[in-house]
Order: sequence, then C-alpha cells, then structure tokens
Amino acid sequence: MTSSVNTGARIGVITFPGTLDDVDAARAVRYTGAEAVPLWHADDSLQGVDAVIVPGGFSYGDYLRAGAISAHATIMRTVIDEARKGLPVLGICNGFQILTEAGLLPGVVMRNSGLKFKCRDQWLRVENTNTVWTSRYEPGAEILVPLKNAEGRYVALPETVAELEGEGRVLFRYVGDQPRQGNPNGSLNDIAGICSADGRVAALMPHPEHAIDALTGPTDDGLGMFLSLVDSLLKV
Amino acid sequence: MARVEVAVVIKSEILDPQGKAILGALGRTGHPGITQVRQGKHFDLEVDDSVTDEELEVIASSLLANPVIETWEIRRLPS
Amino acid sequence: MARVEVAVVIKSEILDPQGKAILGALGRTGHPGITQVRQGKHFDLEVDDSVTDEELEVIASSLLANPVIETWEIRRLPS
Amino acid sequence: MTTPLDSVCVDTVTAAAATPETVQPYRELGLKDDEYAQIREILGRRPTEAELAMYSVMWSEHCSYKSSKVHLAYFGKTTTEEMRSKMLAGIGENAGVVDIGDGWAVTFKVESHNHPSYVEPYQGAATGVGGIVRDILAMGARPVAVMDQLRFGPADAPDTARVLPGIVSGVGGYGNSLGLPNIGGEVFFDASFAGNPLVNAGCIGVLRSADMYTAHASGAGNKVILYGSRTGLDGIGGVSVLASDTFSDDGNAGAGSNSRRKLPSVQVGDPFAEKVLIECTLEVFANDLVVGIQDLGGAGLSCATSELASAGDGGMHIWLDQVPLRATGMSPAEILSSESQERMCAVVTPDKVEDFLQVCQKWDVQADVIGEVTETGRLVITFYDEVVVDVPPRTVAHDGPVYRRPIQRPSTQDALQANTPDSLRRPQTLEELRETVFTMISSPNLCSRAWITDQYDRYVRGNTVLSQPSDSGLIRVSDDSNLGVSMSTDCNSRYTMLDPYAGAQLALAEAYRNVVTGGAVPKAVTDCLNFGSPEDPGVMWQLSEAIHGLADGCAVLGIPVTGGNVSLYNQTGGTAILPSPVIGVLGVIDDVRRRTITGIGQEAGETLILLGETRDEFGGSEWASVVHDHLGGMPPRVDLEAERLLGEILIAGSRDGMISAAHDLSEGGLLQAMVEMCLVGETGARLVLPTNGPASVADAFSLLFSESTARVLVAVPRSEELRFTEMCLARMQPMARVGVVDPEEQTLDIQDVGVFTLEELREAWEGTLPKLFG
Ligand SMILES: Nc1ncnc2c1ncn2[C@@H]1O[C@H](COP(=O)(O)OP(=O)(O)O)[C@@H](O)[C@H]1O
Ligand SMILES: [Mg+2]
Repeated sequence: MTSSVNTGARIGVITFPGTLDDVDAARAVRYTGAEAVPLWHADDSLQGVDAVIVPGGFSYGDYLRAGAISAHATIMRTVIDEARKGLPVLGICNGFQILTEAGLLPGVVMRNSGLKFKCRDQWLRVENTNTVWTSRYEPGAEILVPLKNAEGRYVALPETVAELEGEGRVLFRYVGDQPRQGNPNGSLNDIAGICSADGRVAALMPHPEHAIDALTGPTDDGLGMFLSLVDSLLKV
Repeated sequence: MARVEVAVVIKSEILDPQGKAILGALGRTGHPGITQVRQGKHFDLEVDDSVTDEELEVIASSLLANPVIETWEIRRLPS
Repeated sequence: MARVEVAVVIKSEILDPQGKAILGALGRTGHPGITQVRQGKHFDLEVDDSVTDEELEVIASSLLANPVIETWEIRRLPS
Repeated sequence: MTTPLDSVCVDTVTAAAATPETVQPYRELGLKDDEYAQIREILGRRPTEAELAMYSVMWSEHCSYKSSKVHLAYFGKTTTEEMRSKMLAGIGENAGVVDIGDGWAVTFKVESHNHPSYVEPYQGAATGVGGIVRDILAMGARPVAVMDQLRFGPADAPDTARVLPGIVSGVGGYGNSLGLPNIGGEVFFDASFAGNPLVNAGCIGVLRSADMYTAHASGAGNKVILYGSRTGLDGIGGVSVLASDTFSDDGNAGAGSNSRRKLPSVQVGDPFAEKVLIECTLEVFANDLVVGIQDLGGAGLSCATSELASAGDGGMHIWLDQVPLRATGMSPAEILSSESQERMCAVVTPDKVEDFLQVCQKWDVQADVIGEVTETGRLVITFYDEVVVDVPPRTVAHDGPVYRRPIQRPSTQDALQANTPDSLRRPQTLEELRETVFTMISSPNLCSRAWITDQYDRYVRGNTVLSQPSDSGLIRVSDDSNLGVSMSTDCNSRYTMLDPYAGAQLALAEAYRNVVTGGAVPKAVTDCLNFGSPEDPGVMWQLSEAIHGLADGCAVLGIPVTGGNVSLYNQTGGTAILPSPVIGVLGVIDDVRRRTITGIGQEAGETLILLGETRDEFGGSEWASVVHDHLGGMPPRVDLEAERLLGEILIAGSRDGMISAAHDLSEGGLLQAMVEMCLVGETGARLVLPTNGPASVADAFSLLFSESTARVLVAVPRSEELRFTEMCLARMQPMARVGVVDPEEQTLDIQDVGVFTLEELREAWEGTLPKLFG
C-alpha cells in the first residue's frame, strides 16, 4: 500500500539485531511516496540515502542501558559523521536512546518512573514546527500517537534542559491530564522529543510511524513527520 | 548511620543474557581481553545503627535479590 | 586471568525510582532502619593479564556506564 | 572444553548390558515400576543413565499425554472430512495449520506454563511465551501475534500480589522484546488458583500455504544442526539425581553431585536471542535450506532428537560431544535433558549445510552439526565415541505408556448443581441496584484490564487491527493484503465446575461469539486444557466431559480442533483448580477494513439493538460470585445453533456496513457490555430495558446482569436500521431495540434505573487493578 507518486527521495532505515519497528518506519516512509532503503548495522555504508531513521526495538536486548550497545555498531560511526555534516536523522524510541548514547543528542533516556512498560495512545504538542521533521504541523498542534516503552524518561543536567528549552529544541511535549494522559514516565519538563541545534537530528520516544493509518493506529497524525522530511528533501 | 553495599549476581549455573550481550559488544569494539561478563545489581543503602546483619540478610533475600536465581554479598563500609 | 568488579551508580542528583520503590517497600515491610536506597549495576569481569587499568577505564566509561548520569568504581580482585 | 570422559563418568550401552543389576533412580525421575520394566523390555537390558533420562521425561504426563490420549482421540472421531478440508496440519504436529485462502495459511496454538510461573513468575511466564513462539516458528510460519490467558487466586491475596506483577511483566518483557503484538487474552481470579496460578500463552503465525514445514528427518546422510543458544544446566533439576558422585567438581558449572542436586529447575529467557533466532530461521526458510525443523522445548534434545527421528523414515546418529555447552562437565543425561531456551534443531541436506551456517553467522547465532540421519531405524547417541543411547526412537517419542484412568463423577456434583442461586438476595431498591452496578463493574473479573494490557505492545509490526479491549484480536496477514486473522480465547472456570461438558461448550461459544463480533468468520479451534490430578477420578471425569463437550460443540459449529495442550496436576495440596479448558477460536476476515469495533460514537446517530434472548440465568454468574461468594446451580443454557445464527447476522452486518459497533455479552451481562461500549467509545447512551411497561427493580436486575449466552449488543447507524432489523426478522434472529447512542451527553442513562456519569463509571471500572497492584 505505497503512495502512487514516487518522490525519488531515498530514506534509510537501520536494522540492528533486536530492532523491531523497522518494518513500521519503512512503511511510513513508503506512505509518503519515498523509497525506504534497508540499512544493516554491520555495514558502514549508508548507500547514499537522503536521510536516516533509527527505529524502535530492543537492539541487542537493551539489557545494559537502552541503546548503549547499538551506539557502538559499525553503521553508527558513519551515521554520526554524516549527521554532523547535516544528514537528517530521526530516532524513534530505541532510536532516541541510541542517538543520545551515541552523543548526537544531549541527555539520556532512563527507566520510566513507574518502572513498568507502558503502551498507550499519547497526546503530544508539537513545540517547534521549523524543523525538517515537523514543518508540516501547525504551530502548537496536538497529535495522538502510540507510546510504548519501558525506558522513556528523558533526563539531562539542568543546564542542558535550559539550553534545549531556550533554543526551541524541545520538539514534542507530553500533554493532557493524569492519569490517562500527561507525562507518562517522569521525563523532565514533559519532554517527549528533542532535536539538534539545526533541527536536522531529531528524536522522540512515542511512535509517529505507528500513527499513519487509522486502521492500525489511533490516528494518522504521525505521517506529518515523514511528509515534512520529504518536503525538505524535495526543496533542495 | 552506616553505609552498606549489596551486590546481587545471577547464580553461575543460570543464564545471564545481559552479560552475554555485553561480552559480545566488547568483542566487537576491540576488547578481546575480557573473557567473561556477568551483570548484576548494586545497591547502596544508608542504615542506622539499629540495623543488624541478620536484618540486612533478610532484606537482601526478600527484597533486593531473587533467591531462586540470584546470590548476593553484603558489605558494610567504614563510615 | 584476573577478576574485576565494576560498580555503576546513578549520580546523586538524578532521580532513582527503583531505589525509591525499594525504600518504600522496606518501610511497608517493617525495616524503617534503612533510610536511603540507591540502585545501580554490578559487573563481574574475567580479564586476561593483557588488560590494563586504562583499558578497564575505557570500557567502564564508554560501555558499562553513561558518564552523563552515572559514576563507577573499578576493583581488581586478588585471584 | 575440558577433557570430558575423565571429568564425567559415562554410563554406556556396553556398561548397561554388562551390569543389569545396577539399581537406577527411576522413581525419583517419575517413572512407575511397570514403566521402568517396559523400558528394560524394549531395550532388552537396563537403560543407560542417558536413556533413562530420555524415557522419563518423554514418558512424563506433560510430554506423553498418557492420561489424556484416550480421551483426545474423540476429537478425531468427531471431525468430519468437511471440517478437515481446510486443515493443512492437525493434532500431532507442533501446531495446527489452516488454509485461509489467497495462498495464505495460519498456524496457532496455546500452551501452558503454569508450574514454572508459580516458582519464578517473571521467568516462568517469559519462557512460556518463548516456547509457544518457537512452536509456531517450527511450522515454517512467521509469528505475528501473541496472547496470554492468566488465572490467579483472589485479587487481594498476598501471593497474587507476588505472582501477578511478575507474570505480567514476564509476558510483556519477552513478547515486547520479540516485536510480537499482544492482541488479547484473559485474566480471571478465583480462590482455587491461589497455590497454582495458570499461565497459558498463545501465538499466531502466518505462512504461504506452500511453505509449511514439519518436524521431519528423512534422507539418510542429511545433517542434524543444533542452533541458537548454548546448552547449560537450565531446568535439569529433575535429572540431577543421576549426577554420579565421581562427578568432577567444577566451580563454574556449580558441579559436584551435591550442588547439582540443588539446581533450580527454572530457566531464564533471553528474548534477544529468540528474536535473532526467529529472523535467522525465517531467512533459512526463505532460502529453502531445511528438510525438517523442530523447536527445543520442555524435554530439550531428548524430545527434539527422538521426535525428529520418529517422524523420519530412518534413524539418527547424534554426536552429543558436538553440542556447544555453557557449563563444563555436563553429563550426557544432563545435555539431553537441559531445557536451555532459544534453541532449534534443523535437518539439512549436506549440500546446504554451508549456506545454513552462513545465515546463522549473519545473525550471530551459534550453529553446530550434531548428527546425521541414518538408515539404522534407531536413534544412536554417542559421547566421545562411547554409545550412551541406542533406542528405537518411536518408543521414546510416541509409543509411551497409555492409561485409562478411572473416571468417576464426583458425589458432590449433584449437591453443587442443586444449590441454585435462586434463593440469593437480589437488589430490592433502586439504591441497591445502583450500588450493584458499581460493585459489579469494579469487581476483579469484570474491571478494566488496562493495568495489565498497557504493559504489552499491541502496535509493533503495524498490522494490529483489533486488540484489547476488543472482544477478539485481529491481525492483517501482511502489508500488501487486506486479509485478516482473528482470534479469541475464553473459558469460564466457574461454569465448567458446575457442568464440565456444558462449560467447555460455553467457552467455545464465547470465543466463537467474540470472533464473529469483530466481523470474522470462525475457521478452527485450539484448546489448552488445565485440570487437576489425573489420579483423581473426579478430575478425569471433568476432563473427559470437557473434551466431549468441546468436540461435540465443534461438530455443531462445523469448525475443527486443530491442536491443543493438556496441563494436569494443577492443584494446591489435595484440592484441584476449577477445571479450565481454555478454548481458542481462529477466524478470518477477507477485508480488515470491515471489522467491527467495540466503542460507540463512530456515527452521527446510532441505535442500540440487543441480539439474542435474555433468560433469568445466574448459575455460576459473576453476580453470584461477587455479591454472595456463591457457586452453584447450572450454568447458562448452551445454544450453539443460536450462536451460529448470531454469527451469520454479525458477519453479514459488518461485511455490508450495517453495524458501527458491537460487543458480546458474557460475564456481567448487558450492563457490563453497555458500560464498556460507552467507556471505550467515550460516548454516552440511553438504555431502555426491553420490558412491557416500566421496568421493576427485579426485571431491571435480571435484564442487566443475567449471563444468558448467544447475545450481542450492537450499535446500528440510523441509516442502516431498517435494513438490519429486516435481515434479523427474515432470519428469525431474536432482537430488541434497547436504546440510542447519545453523543451529546457523557452519561449512561438507564430508563427506570438511573443516570450514571461516564466519569464515575470509568473511575469504578478502571480503578480496581491499579489500586490492587500499584
Ligand atoms: N492477559 C491478557 N492479555 C492480553 N489481553 C487481555 C488479557 N486479559 C484480557 N485481555 C483483553 O482485555 C479485553 C477484555 O477481556 P475480557 O473481558 O475477558 O474479554 P471477553 O469477555 O470479550 O472475552 C479483551 O480484549 C481481552 O483480549
Ligand atoms: Mg467478549
């Protein structure tokens, strides 16, 4: 069920042993008409893709610290180099954990304050719509996407959090009232997603790729992130 | 007031998936000198002087460790 | 062949919900003498003699612990 | 690997032949005197330690079905050719396989992991999920979803607080890490499970009908490859009595006969290892690299080698010293009995061994050739050139003992059925009725399962169309198809206690109803029969009644039982659990976009219609249990013809877009279903009870809480109402118009009873489990 228009954009989706939501990230990419290019953790080439998605899962089992081991995978060295040169990179869930462990984004993602895996449909506010990953959203838009993780609590030193807030680098924030909505895991400042200074490296704990079709997700609110990226790729 | 450290480790005959995963990563990242890794839990407790070694033993076996698959070691630190 | 223990603990300024949960349970189960609990990780390594302290430091800081939120302590055990 | 033979004293076939008088601990291994005698007769000598270990585990109740076999045979007798026509694999295989059209097939199964989960809740439940997933994988299918059926002691019992959180996080921790969406299950509380919780786990797999594999080891010269995790001392507590005293003392393995005797029989799961095992195995299938495949489950290599060899046309030779070990100094008996998880065994033609090993290497999966298929007709196992096993494989795997255990309807059964709920005090006033509403929806067996299901990933892989809190789970078979597979599992242990024959049919009926409520067409059935000790004639009566009830019921509904699982000896001390035949019904929908959801409020104007007849039936009901702690009388009447008609109505209704929401009525009756449809849909409704004239408190109570079967509450868009009701009339489907959806109000307004705000209802329904378990 891919979109008919092929935009020519090529977006890589990395698979580590233990990656789970790579098929979903690839599907979301295809929904936009772009090509999803499978990337294998043990390779070092990104096959010239225009952007990379680090999907969710439990890469290497995540027994140590979520994302800790994947951050050392061969392909991540290339991802880190290319990201520093401006390659758009999106980390989702485990991908977020990997990008922080790899030092591409500040802070860490830790065990939920409730100490349990939590799967629910979660309301988020899009806090910054001027990035390659969020340009399709209205400023302040609220979206409903699945959340599912055991380690989703965003933590960083106070100065780091202040810097993120100050530079508008908090991309998504948990919203709504407890107990059914609101901050699900004790993340500082209700932070659900952040980005790099230039907005090209972004990550969030909830799963936009699982909200691209109301048949299999709560909404199609998540598609906007992938369409935003494709827009930006087509502009250049 | 005393500080107590409790180290909880999985019994040696029982599989430790975490250690297995770390050992693999160490191999891939150029540390072949590490031949064996077991991951366990580490607890730092602050206890007041009323707490006996027996009580610590009870706490370790009932709350900190799962006696079915784990063993533990309790160390009082000089405060 | 030497045995090395690494203890990794979360920096004190960072919330440790696991420690908090255990402290709560201790209160409920009649162990008020425990005033503070922090949970961390414990690693038992077997390393061959080629492995220097510097290498162990690298391993701890790059893999076993995340310097942003954790501190660690390395102890070589007499084998 | 240290020098083996001097560290392990090996009992060889030669030695066994030379020392017939050696006394063997067969009783400690669970073998009866006559069973041991039978083994000696088969072999014409005493068994070696390794052989004894193999026979004892393979002839155990769990592996041999020796007490249930004669009864399970009834499924074969009642399954017609017609019913069999879509069945690609049935009872006897790892799991049943059903052809669902478009070249797709589905395999599904539910298995119990009760006892391990009591000992170590997290690992017991986790490895239970791991085991059933490998079963499905071994059929050549990609596992696409899991389910879990859980039964615990009283919700507020201390031990429930010990086992429930661990079991739930074990199911989630393992299933989530495999990337398998959890699409449904059950949670049921009853005192009889206090010392023996039930943890059943189910898995659904999808494959192209052409690509089915079976456990098969034909073709002399073909290689036997063991791949996956290394083999350790996991779960060999049982055979440790064999560890001889000359055993090498090896710290690392915790060896030495004494320490071995203390080995826990728990296994620790490694979901990451299983995840790569799955991907690796699917790639092996895709590249057509195997002849036959077998998962390693309960009985480890004993089971895998003997079953592969029996299913083949020849024999098999295994070099046990080629098995990669995690502990040193393991004896042949221990290697054969180890229950180390995340292992598979494949039979591969010599020319494909290289490619096979390559795929394993890509996934970083350990793989070793441990043997080959022979023409000897015997299973021969050597350990460093010493023959430690030499047996006819079928005698181990299939031709074990078969028992016709005594059967006796318990003398207490009549008294139980005579003790009807008729005399129980019912609500007399509107206040009491109102109170009953809250008591019921907040009771442990009726309250929201969200605290549990929120710990399970229901989204991963993006093909989940229905999951909790829907009546049935529904999975799209693949991205490029709209074909969907639906499944529901059910069992009311209280009904089954009152009448095991009817109880099994009621479980079947509810699972069937749950499937059709989602819009799918029921195709096949599986079961997981959890009962007490087979040595109790009363329990054997329950078991045989349940099996007959299920088989006869399936014949009426025209869907075959494709497989199942039996778990016996579920009791605390002398008292058995309530008989719990968990029944799973698999359904198919040709367009998942037509599925029916649970929540109301999808359409502008919806009419509420109650399908089916309501009788005053409270035997075994939740009301009797919650309010009066009463279990007695007869369960609700079974009417499978009515279920079948109801099914046709619901399937047509969803296919032709006449139904906007539906929810089946089961425990808790109409009130429960109505409340759930409002809360899930976050929409209010006005309910008018089908009475002539104003409803008295007595009528209202009976209509709201009766548990009569073959009923479903549907929401029909105003525009479709005429078409739908005419269809019902034409097919003589009993129905009553019982109200309307009210999008304006956040309340449930029950005429003649009162108004309830959704907020207070939600608080009661969702509050219970969090209050109990944090
Ligand atoms: N242990 C469990 N695991 C997963 N889903 C569960 C579990 N228990 C209940 N559920 C789900 O919660 C919902 C309500 O359960 P239940 O009331 O038993 O459904 P029903 O009465 O229709 O069989 C269903 O979707 C069921 O699949
Ligand atoms: Mg139902």
